[in-house]
Amino acid sequence: MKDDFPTPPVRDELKKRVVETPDGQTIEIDPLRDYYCQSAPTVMPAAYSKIVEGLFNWARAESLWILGFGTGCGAIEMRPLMTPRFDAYRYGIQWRPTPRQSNLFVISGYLSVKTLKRVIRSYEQMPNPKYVVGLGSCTINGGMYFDSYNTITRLDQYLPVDVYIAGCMPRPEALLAGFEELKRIIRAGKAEGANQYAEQFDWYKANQKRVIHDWDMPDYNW
Amino acid sequence: MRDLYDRLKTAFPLGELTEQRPDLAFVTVAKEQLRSLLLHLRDQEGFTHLVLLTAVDWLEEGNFQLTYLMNNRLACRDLGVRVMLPRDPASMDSIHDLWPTAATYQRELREMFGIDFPGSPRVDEDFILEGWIRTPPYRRDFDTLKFSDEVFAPRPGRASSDPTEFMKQQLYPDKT
Amino acid sequence: MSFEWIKIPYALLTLFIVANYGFLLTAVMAKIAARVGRRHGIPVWQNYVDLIKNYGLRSSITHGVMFYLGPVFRLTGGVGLLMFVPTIYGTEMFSNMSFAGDLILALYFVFFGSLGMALGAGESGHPHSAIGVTRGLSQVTAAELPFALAVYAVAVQYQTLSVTEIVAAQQGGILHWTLFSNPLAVAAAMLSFLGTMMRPPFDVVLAPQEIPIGPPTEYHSSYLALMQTNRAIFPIAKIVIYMNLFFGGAASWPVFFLKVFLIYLVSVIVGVVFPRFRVEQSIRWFLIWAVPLGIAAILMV
Amino acid sequence: MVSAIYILAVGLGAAFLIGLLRDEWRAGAYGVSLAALALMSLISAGWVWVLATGDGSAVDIMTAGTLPPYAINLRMGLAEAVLTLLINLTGLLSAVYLRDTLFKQGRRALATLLVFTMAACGIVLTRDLFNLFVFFELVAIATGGLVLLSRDQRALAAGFKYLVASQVITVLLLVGIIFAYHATGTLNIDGMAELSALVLQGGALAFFLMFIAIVLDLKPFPANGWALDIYESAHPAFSAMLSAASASAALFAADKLLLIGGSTWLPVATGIGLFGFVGANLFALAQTNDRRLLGYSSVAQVGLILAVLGQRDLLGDRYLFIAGGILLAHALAKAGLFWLSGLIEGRKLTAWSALQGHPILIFAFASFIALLVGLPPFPGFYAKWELVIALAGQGRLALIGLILFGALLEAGYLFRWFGQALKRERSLEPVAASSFKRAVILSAVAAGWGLGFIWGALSPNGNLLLALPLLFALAFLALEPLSVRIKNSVAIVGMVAWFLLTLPSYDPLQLIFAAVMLLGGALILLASYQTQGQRIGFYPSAMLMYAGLAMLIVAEDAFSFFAAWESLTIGSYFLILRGQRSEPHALSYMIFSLGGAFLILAGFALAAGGDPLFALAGLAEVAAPIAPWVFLLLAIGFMTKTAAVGLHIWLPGAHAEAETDVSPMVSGILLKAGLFGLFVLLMAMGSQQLYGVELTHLLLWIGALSALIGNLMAAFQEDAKRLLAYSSIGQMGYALFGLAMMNHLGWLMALMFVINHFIYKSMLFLSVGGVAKRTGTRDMYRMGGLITLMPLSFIAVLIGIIAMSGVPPLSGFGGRWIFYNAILTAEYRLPMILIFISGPIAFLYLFRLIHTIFLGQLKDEHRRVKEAPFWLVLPQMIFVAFLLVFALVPGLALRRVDAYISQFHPSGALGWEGLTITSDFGYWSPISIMIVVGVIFASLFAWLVFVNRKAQKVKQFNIVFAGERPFRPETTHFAWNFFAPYRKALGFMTEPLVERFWAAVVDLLHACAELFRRLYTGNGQTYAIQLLAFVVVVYLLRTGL
Repeated sequence: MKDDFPTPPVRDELKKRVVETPDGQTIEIDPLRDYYCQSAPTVMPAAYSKIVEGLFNWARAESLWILGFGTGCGAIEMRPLMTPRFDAYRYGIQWRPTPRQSNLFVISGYLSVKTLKRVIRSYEQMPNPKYVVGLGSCTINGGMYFDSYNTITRLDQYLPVDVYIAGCMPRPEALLAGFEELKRIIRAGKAEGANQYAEQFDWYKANQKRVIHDWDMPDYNW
Repeated sequence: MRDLYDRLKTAFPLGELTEQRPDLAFVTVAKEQLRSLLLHLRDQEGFTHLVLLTAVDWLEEGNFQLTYLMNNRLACRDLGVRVMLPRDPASMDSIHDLWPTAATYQRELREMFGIDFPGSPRVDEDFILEGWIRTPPYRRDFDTLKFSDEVFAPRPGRASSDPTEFMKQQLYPDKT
Repeated sequence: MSFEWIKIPYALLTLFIVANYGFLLTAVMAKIAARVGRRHGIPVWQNYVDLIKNYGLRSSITHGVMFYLGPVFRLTGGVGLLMFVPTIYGTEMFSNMSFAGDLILALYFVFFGSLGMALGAGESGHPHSAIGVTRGLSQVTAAELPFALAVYAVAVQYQTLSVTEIVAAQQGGILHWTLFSNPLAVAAAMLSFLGTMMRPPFDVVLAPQEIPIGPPTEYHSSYLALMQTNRAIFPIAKIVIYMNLFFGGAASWPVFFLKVFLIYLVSVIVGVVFPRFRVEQSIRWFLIWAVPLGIAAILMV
Repeated sequence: MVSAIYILAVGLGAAFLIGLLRDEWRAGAYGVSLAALALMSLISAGWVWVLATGDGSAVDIMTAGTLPPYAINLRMGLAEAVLTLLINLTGLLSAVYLRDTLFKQGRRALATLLVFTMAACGIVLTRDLFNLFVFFELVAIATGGLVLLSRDQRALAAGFKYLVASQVITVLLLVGIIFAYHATGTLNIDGMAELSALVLQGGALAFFLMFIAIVLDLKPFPANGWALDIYESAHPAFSAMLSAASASAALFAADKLLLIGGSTWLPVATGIGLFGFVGANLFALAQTNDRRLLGYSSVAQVGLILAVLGQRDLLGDRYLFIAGGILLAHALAKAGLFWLSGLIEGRKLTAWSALQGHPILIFAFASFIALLVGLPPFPGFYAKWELVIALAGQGRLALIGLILFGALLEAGYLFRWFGQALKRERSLEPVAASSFKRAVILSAVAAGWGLGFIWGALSPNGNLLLALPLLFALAFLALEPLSVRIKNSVAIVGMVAWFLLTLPSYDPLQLIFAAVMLLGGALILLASYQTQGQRIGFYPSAMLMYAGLAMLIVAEDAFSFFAAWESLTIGSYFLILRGQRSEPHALSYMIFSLGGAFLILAGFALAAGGDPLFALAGLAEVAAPIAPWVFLLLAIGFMTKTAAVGLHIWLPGAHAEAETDVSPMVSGILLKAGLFGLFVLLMAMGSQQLYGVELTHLLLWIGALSALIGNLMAAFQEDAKRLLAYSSIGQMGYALFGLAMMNHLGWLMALMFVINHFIYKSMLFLSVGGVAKRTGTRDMYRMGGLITLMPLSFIAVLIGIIAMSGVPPLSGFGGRWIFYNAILTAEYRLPMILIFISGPIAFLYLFRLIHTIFLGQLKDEHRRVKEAPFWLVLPQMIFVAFLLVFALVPGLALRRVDAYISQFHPSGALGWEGLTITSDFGYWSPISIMIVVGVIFASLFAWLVFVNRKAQKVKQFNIVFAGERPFRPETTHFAWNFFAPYRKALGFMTEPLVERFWAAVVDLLHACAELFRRLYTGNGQTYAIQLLAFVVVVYLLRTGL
């Protein structure tokens, strides 16, 4: 694509502005700098002791807290998991309403560019270690939206994905199987997506910014 | 419908009437006559409700077709008023003062088709897309597949099939 | 003043027993609630797993000093409450630090954790935290009233504010319990109990669907672990007060486990049956149904 | 001694001499007049000196050398001497004041002035009826002439109306004199009195005619429209003379006539007087013209004095002291105010805002108002005290009620006027710069203070102007030119020194109050170091308040208690008035406080049974059936200061609008004066029943209701200082509740609240004031996130709210613990429900206070806000330290008080063994609590720091926002209408019913004034008819009686 398109204007609320303080000085506010933490993510080492890390990995695997964020149509397939028929709580899986307390992000189905921005924010706000499950074909290769102007085709370009669950849509049983697979990976200590994200932060950011043109947030949302 | 068309015809230079259903018909009107026709329909003929305002890209003719779909609640009738615009530059008078809801449709058309409605409230702001900087995506000269391939990094190895052929092959492999 | 240092390990033992019982109990209660919905529910050890997981999270953020201290306040409130009330009647071993104050201390110390937590949540700057706090505070003004009246009635009835003496007065048979000697006060207090257990119909404070999830919205990892620990300890500490005041206390650990379980069960049973009240609805509910009972209680003793 | 007749001779002679001078010799004529007036004054002054020092006795002057009734005789006694001095001095000063006008008008005006003064003196001196008539005629004619001195066009009409009215009066008087002469055969007043003229044939009618004529000359309400027109339109200097000199003379004439009338006519005088006093004051409420207002006020004051004349039978030898006190105070104040009005261009009351920037004139204004209202240390105060005591002693309670009600109305419009003058936008018209005029005014001020001293010296209750604290406060008037730092240091040193000086004499209760008020006051004054410049007016007011408080604590008799109460009220009024938008709030504070003070006065008077030296301890001996009424009056009086619900509406505005360092003074300290009063009351009187209602139960309900409403209202405030103010109402409700429980622990709890509330409320007001100063707003929702920028203020607020909410381990818990122990022995349980619910409501507003200011989102314009000034933070930190210490060892303060209370409530004392405090029901060990909580907290904190050592510090917008990001801090900070659901549930309880009630009362008064004011049509004939109607009505009422 040609790069000579104009970049969209900065949002009003993020523009630098001058305000008058109560004692009469004028000061400049740079919202991005003043309101947001600017630090980049770092690679978080595992616990010093292997045994402790093993315990932690077991606990992480047995306590998957899913962020309650249905990004696309696949979210409808997650609801049955809470019902008596599937009862995912048996497996230590539960839903949390805030990314701060979640460690699993299920990208449920197609992901539009606009939603991607919110997904990135939410993902970055989750504490390390965190896991991403791509649900449905759309997250794998775009699925039926392969030629859409606003739906991404490969989730792993933007976020580190631990498990893909194929299907359009995958059934709840498939989801459960996927979560069991994720648990296996976590227990094996191989689910280091968050650290991978921090390591290849620039690559991920470049990919994200390539599709999200009005980048109206700090580079990393703490 | 026909009697309505006849009545209108006396006052406005209208194109042909296309009757799709007994209670749904379309007429074409010149860009300049649109406003007075809508006003007449709203105030005299009881078409008080603007159901939608949408556009069709007639790329080959170099036109946009705007469709103003009006509804007469009492008579349970819909009438679509069509206006043809040149694609370049695409600009149309705003009718947000007749129906405030029209402003929202016009923002959408501005964003998706690049049709300008000078004076319509917030018409230049982002509507659905955030920071879209390329050709308006609903214009038919915008190639979404090409765009998708270039921007979204398609997964290598993905293949597309024609559903009919593919399913035939899957279900009755012996017949092909 | 001579302090018996042995009290400290004894108190830690109480704490250990109660914390573990609390973890298991809340899980069992979750299972019971799940069974009502015909689910199996979480494993009974799930709370331990979650706790370890939360300590195992590697990154965390802080919004400032009060944010950092919020969970500390919270857990101090829970542990302190437990410490200020004798757990097992008649044993020096499990009377904890109750020499520091009587029933009134316990009643007011209940607020210590909430206040600190509210401040911590406030510093996060999240509007939902503040909204949750306003809901909680609003609700507690009405919910605490019947309990305060009941406590007053009980204190007048036994002419003492010492928890130990109140329990002592209830010994000698089930009919000596306040439950039977002053049923109005107990009824008022138990309605109040429903309001303070953060379960439906009085859980609008957390209301995950509208204000995810109220005060703890920004809390995570080890902060959340502290708060989870408090969630295991604090209800039990509170139930211990109820048990001592109204249900004859407990002279041994098995009786303790049983009574705490049953009292806890009351709020769970109500919770799974009723939908959620809005704040002003619950305030009216307490004022209309629970407060008159409390007033009757203080007028009759 | 020079004979008194020379007063008349000099006046008359000079008037004639001026008549002979040529028109051009104005200076000469003026000089002669001044000299004559000075000489007249000198003669009077000489007599005053001789008679007052006791070197001489009253002298009768036989003009024709023979005894009456064959010749006219004059008398010069002490009263006459003082009055002639007053008249002559008024004349002299007015002449000085009128210099320019008199120069312009020439010798005729001068002569008229002299004749006026001379004739007024004549009225005072003469003992002959016909002579009296002549002098009255002279005064009337001279008045008519002098009215025309004014530049006002309306003066001509007014003068004419005056002549019409005075003709009616003269005719009545003359006819009366003829009848009286016919009946008695003498014209001598004393002669008639001896003959008991009333019993003679026609004597009664004759006396009535004479008496009513004199009364009419006093411009009685409501037959006085003509006089008001004069006051409004005449030259102010002349109005001064009319109000001060001529009214005094006429009053004295009425006094003389009453000698003839004897005791049967006294009630008539009282009735007319009181009707006038209340009525004129009511009408004055609706006035907007300053001089007309002063006119009404004159009418009212004259009415009051007439009423006092009517009570001479029971005042005995204090009669002159009382009537004279009121009369002189009135004359001085009124003359002074009229003179002051001459300096001001506009005639609207608000035009007096031109005085801003002239501190000396404002001081004069304030002095005059205090003189008029009868505030200490002016003569009216002593006079009113003895009057009310004497009236109560004889059971004339309705009179007390009317007098105090009228006085309250008067105070209302005067202080409203004062507030407008000080706080309205400054009028651009300049204040006349004439130094003569100012000198005249200042001499009146000086005379006022001088009279205050004399009356103090004459009073059996002791001279307030010799009280050390009050003198100390007044000394700050002289220190005004110095800078704040010096004055502040002097003030602090003075207060601490006074505390140390009086320390040995305090009992434990007094000690606590003294420590809070004096040491606490000194501590708060530290905050005043942060102001710059001279801060004119602050120190005299503040010190006056502290002086009042200091005197209140040690007061042993009712008079000094009341005087102290009034002083602290005035001082605090001036303090509150200093706030930026505090005009209406200061006014309502003053009216409620004075109303309360008057109730206290009435209560004391009722209890005293006629003894002006009544000791506070005597309250204990008051018996039924008055005892409950005394109790009620005093309790309501004290509750105006504690702002109990119903009497609370002044508080929020007054505390919120006050300056940063004033708010803690008026909240943390001033409110305690009411509690102290209640303590004194309850200690002396115990509980009382009225119609079977236990009054302390009533107090319990009021206390509980105050606690509830105060807390609830606080939760719904957006303004931080208003929030704190409402919370004070709630806290005082708790204290009142504790007191009213009438048991040992209840009182102890009240004392605990005295200390605690002082500490945390002062601290909170200071820190909130500091924040408001830095952020430029008091609206909490405009603040937010200040914790990192103002950490010390945050700590102060944090400690303050933990203490206030009663959460262990801080000291508020002690109060709650004592409270619970106290209610266990209470006999009456229902009000506790309200207390129980108001406890948790406190959390609502406390959390709101700390959250919306310090937590949440920082606003753009506050990003560079600095910590509050050092001098504001320093006292806060000292308070924090106090709170912690008091939390650990409450016994320091409470132990001795606990023992002291045992005198009154022997059962229920606390045990203080070791570290544990025990009651009959429970136990509490503050240090153990602190240690247990501290250890748990520290270990958990250490654990968290260990596991969470790598936490990333983030900024204000790094919050989860449902995948979005916050827009602006303003829209992210949840602060406005913080408790919306609560308002939905319980908002109906915050309807401003009380405010509406008082507004309705005020509206009703104003509507009455407005309606009846129309009597005064401005038409001379109407006025004449009113005069006659008045005469007829009085006659009918009199004969009907």
